[in-house]
Amino acid sequence: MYTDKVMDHFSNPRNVGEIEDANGVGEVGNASCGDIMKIFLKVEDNIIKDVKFKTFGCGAAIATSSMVTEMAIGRTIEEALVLTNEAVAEALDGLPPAKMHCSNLAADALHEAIKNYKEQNS
Amino acid sequence: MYTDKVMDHFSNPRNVGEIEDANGVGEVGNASCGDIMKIFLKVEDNIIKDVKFKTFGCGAAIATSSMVTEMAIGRTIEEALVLTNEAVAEALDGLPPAKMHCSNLAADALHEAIKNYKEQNS
Amino acid sequence: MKKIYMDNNATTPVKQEVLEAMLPFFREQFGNPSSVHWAGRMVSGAVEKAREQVAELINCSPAEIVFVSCGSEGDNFAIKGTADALKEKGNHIITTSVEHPAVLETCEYLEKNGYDVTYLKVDRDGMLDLEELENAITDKTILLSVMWANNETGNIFPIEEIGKIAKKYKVRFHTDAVQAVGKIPVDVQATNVDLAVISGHKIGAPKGVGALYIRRGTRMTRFMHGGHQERNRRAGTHNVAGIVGLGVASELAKQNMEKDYASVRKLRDKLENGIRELVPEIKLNGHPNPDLRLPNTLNVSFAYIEGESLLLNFDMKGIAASSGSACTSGSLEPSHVMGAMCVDVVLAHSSTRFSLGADNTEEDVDFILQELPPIVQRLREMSPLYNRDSISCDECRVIRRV
Amino acid sequence: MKKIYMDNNATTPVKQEVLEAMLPFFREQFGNPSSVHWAGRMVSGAVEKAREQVAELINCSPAEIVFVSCGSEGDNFAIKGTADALKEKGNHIITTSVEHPAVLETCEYLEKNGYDVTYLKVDRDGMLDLEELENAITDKTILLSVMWANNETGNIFPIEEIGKIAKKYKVRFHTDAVQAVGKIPVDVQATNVDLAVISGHKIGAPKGVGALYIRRGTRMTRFMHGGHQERNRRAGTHNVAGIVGLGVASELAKQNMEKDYASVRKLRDKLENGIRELVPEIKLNGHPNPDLRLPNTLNVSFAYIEGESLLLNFDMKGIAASSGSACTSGSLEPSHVMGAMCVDVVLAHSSTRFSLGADNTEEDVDFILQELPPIVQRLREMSPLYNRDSISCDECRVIRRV
Ligand SMILES: Cc1ncc(COP(=O)(O)O)c(C=O)c1O
Ligand SMILES: Cc1ncc(COP(=O)(O)O)c(C=O)c1O
Repeated sequence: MYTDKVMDHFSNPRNVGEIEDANGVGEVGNASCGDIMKIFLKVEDNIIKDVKFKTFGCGAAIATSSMVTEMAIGRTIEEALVLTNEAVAEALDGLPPAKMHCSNLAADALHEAIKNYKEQNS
Repeated sequence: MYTDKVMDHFSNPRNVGEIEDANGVGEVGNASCGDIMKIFLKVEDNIIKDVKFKTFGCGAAIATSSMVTEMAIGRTIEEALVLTNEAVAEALDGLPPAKMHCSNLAADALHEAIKNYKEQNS
Repeated sequence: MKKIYMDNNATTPVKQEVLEAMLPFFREQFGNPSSVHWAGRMVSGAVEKAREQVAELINCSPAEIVFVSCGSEGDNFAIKGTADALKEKGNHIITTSVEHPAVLETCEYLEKNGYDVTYLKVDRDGMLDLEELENAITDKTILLSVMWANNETGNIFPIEEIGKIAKKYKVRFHTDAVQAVGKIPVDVQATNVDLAVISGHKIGAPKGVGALYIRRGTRMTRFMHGGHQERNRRAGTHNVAGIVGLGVASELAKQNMEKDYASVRKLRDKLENGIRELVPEIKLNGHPNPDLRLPNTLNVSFAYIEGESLLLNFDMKGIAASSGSACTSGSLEPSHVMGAMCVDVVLAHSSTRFSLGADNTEEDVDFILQELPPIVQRLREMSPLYNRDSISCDECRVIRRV
Repeated sequence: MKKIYMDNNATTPVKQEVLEAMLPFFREQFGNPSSVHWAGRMVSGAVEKAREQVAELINCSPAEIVFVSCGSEGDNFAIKGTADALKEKGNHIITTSVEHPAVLETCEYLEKNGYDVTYLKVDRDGMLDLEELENAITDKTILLSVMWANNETGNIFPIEEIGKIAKKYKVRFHTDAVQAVGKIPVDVQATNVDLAVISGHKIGAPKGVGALYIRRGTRMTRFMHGGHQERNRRAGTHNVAGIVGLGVASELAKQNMEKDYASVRKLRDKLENGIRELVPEIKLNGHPNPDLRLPNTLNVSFAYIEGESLLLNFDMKGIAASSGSACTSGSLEPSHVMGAMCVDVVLAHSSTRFSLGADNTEEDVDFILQELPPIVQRLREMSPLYNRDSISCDECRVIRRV
């Protein structure tokens, strides 16, 4: 069902947790669908210095969350904003079709967190 | 499907053929159903001295024809008239349910032949 | 006793390679392919591989294959699923009078539920009039259902031409390809078929599995309601072992068809010519041109004798064949296919089908040609219809009606 | 890696004795039981023997058993066959909101076709209110369909009492006994059941075979139209090997049920108590009284975590279980059974079913009890819902709605 990369990120998720002094937090998801993703950002000089996540959800939800944190770290806000859910899925060598819609929301959570950062810092 | 007795009478049918100087002939059956039985009788002194049959039909039709000839030979007309299709089937250790209706007509053919004998000799 | 099986249109043994491929899926790989754990994952790939193998055989995409439990289910699904899905569009179905009961009885059921069905006639050779078919199409017609090849006579219908007519009038086209698949090339794309049915046990896969090809985009109401299996098209836990078997059998059929059926055809022709030479007063049922029949099928009637007693005599010699006699059909009437071809009712009762397979040999045919004539002669001599003052069979029938 | 299979309600491996009994019917005894020749005769007895074995298991007469292709087909047949046969009598069907999709989706289909369906509610323990059931019966009611035991929770319904109500109001009574058969006694006579469904692969027979009990004299429209098999009740060439397998599995189930399920029950109880002791914030789904659940089934939700990720973690340890999570159901919603029991949606997503079988051991349970707590803890720590300022799950849901 899942690619090796998905299973790798699922079983050894990177950057799990919260950032105490996060300056951007975003949460997306939906309880009936069974996926909630929360992203914590530490942005400095327009660059994402640290990202952490907490996710309630299936294998795809956890793996995409983990992957998006890896992809976001070190990027500028602008670069992070062009990251798409599809790019995350691709970086994981793809997701099962059924998972593309409901569990592939990690980039959305990242964008929410950036939005929150911008609101806080504008 | 068929009992050993049915298969015995089917593979070695008794009294197949015609009687040249028969004094009673009866035929029953129906082409769509696939069974036609013809019985030839030689009656002397009210006793069935000889019986022969010709049958177009399935295994049950041939076996019951054969059996009825065996059962009729040597009997009086009156005795032969009380022979039933069920008795013939029973003498063969039974027939498959589907065959009880359509292929179990040998006693009827015998009765037809007796009727024909009576008509000829009244 | 030597056993000669010439009833391959009824069913076939599971091929050795097929059985071997199936075996692991009963115990070691027993999972439900819908499960997420190891037991499920172990088998879902096998189901998808089988889907590719079946798709390959009839030239469609794997996503267009839905696994079902038998040929009959495929026909029920194709016809009822169409009737319900297109009920707003029309209520008229066209089929033929020589279809398998899985099609005919499904149509008769629909007739009781507000649908109109046209049963196309066949000629004495068992063939359709395509003009009649075309003329039968109305603007209420939602489905055309014509079998690819007939199970009793082996007649092959002109599916490609019928597909063109269906396309011209934009009518959905279903074909019961149960007897054709594996014996002659079946290409659902080249023929513009929308729905096609396969049954495993006719091609060396086990009984209890089949497939329905549903062209992409074809709107269907489900037949088997329930779980989400088969992309929501057919409920029920996958018969994994059966499906794997159907896949392997399809692959073997594709590989071996040409070679196997060239030799089957030779044997069938030898049997056909031999019977013609050795037995008087017979009638071939089906198209006289053997190219227009499945290469393995021969259907012949032996005047004056009834089919079941013929089969039982064959059986005593180890020969397995089948008959259109009422006694063997489970009903009170002889074969509806013989009836549709206007075969005399007595001849219909004696219609005998030899359906050969790749396992048959030249010796099998020789043995039948040796045993058949005396059996026929013995039964004829027992028949009240034989030598009846040289009455022809047609007259017999009249006499018997009295 | 050790493999522990605790998903027996999804499917079971074919038992060794069952497979051995089946094997001859793939190749040597491959005939079609409808054929009159040796190949057919060799197998028709085997089909009838299996019919007796199945009848024996549920205490009916062999003539009341119709072989079908799976549990889903049995449910489709029972419900659609009744709906059509009794359509002059009424159009109202009563079922429950916790049935298997094979019943629910069939009923939903009928709703689109002029039938009214009452879906009885269950309480938080998943049980029915029999008074409500009785009150739902109208003079239009033609069918009552209540499963014998629920596949997700294992809850056992009071079939005997429901049978009495059905009898009192002369309403036909169908029960989906797929999960009950082989695990607890099922006696269709004692319970006044008219129709009951069995599925082979839940009791050690292969996938792709099942049986429908149809009480003598019950008027049914066919579901599978076509040939005359099964006394005209179900078309399609018999799946002989599968049917033989179902027969042997039924016999084994009858012989071994008491012994096997006493020990299965012990293991299930041990697992249940162990989880209660070792893992905080869990919810048992189904009736708290373990006597009112199948002896092999335990369904439990682990707050704050989602079912699929739990299953995948189990799977990494070789443990196979199943989940009511949307992600594993093929739909977008979590289990309708959890929904009907008013289980919080987040808890529904984490509902996890352990369904044990006779092959499980004490060590299996010990292993799970060792591995489960850290997995749950790790996933909880990853969950944004856990430790959320001590918000209860109900409040979580409200928050998330915003
Ligand atoms: C209660 C219940 N009914 C029906 C079915 C359907 O059985 P099958 O998968 O054999 O169609 C199942 C199993 O999936 C079940 O648990
Ligand atoms: C032409 C045709 N269609 C359908 C079927 C039904 O197939 P099954 O027996 O697998 O249901 C058969 C065989 O019996 C057949 O010959």
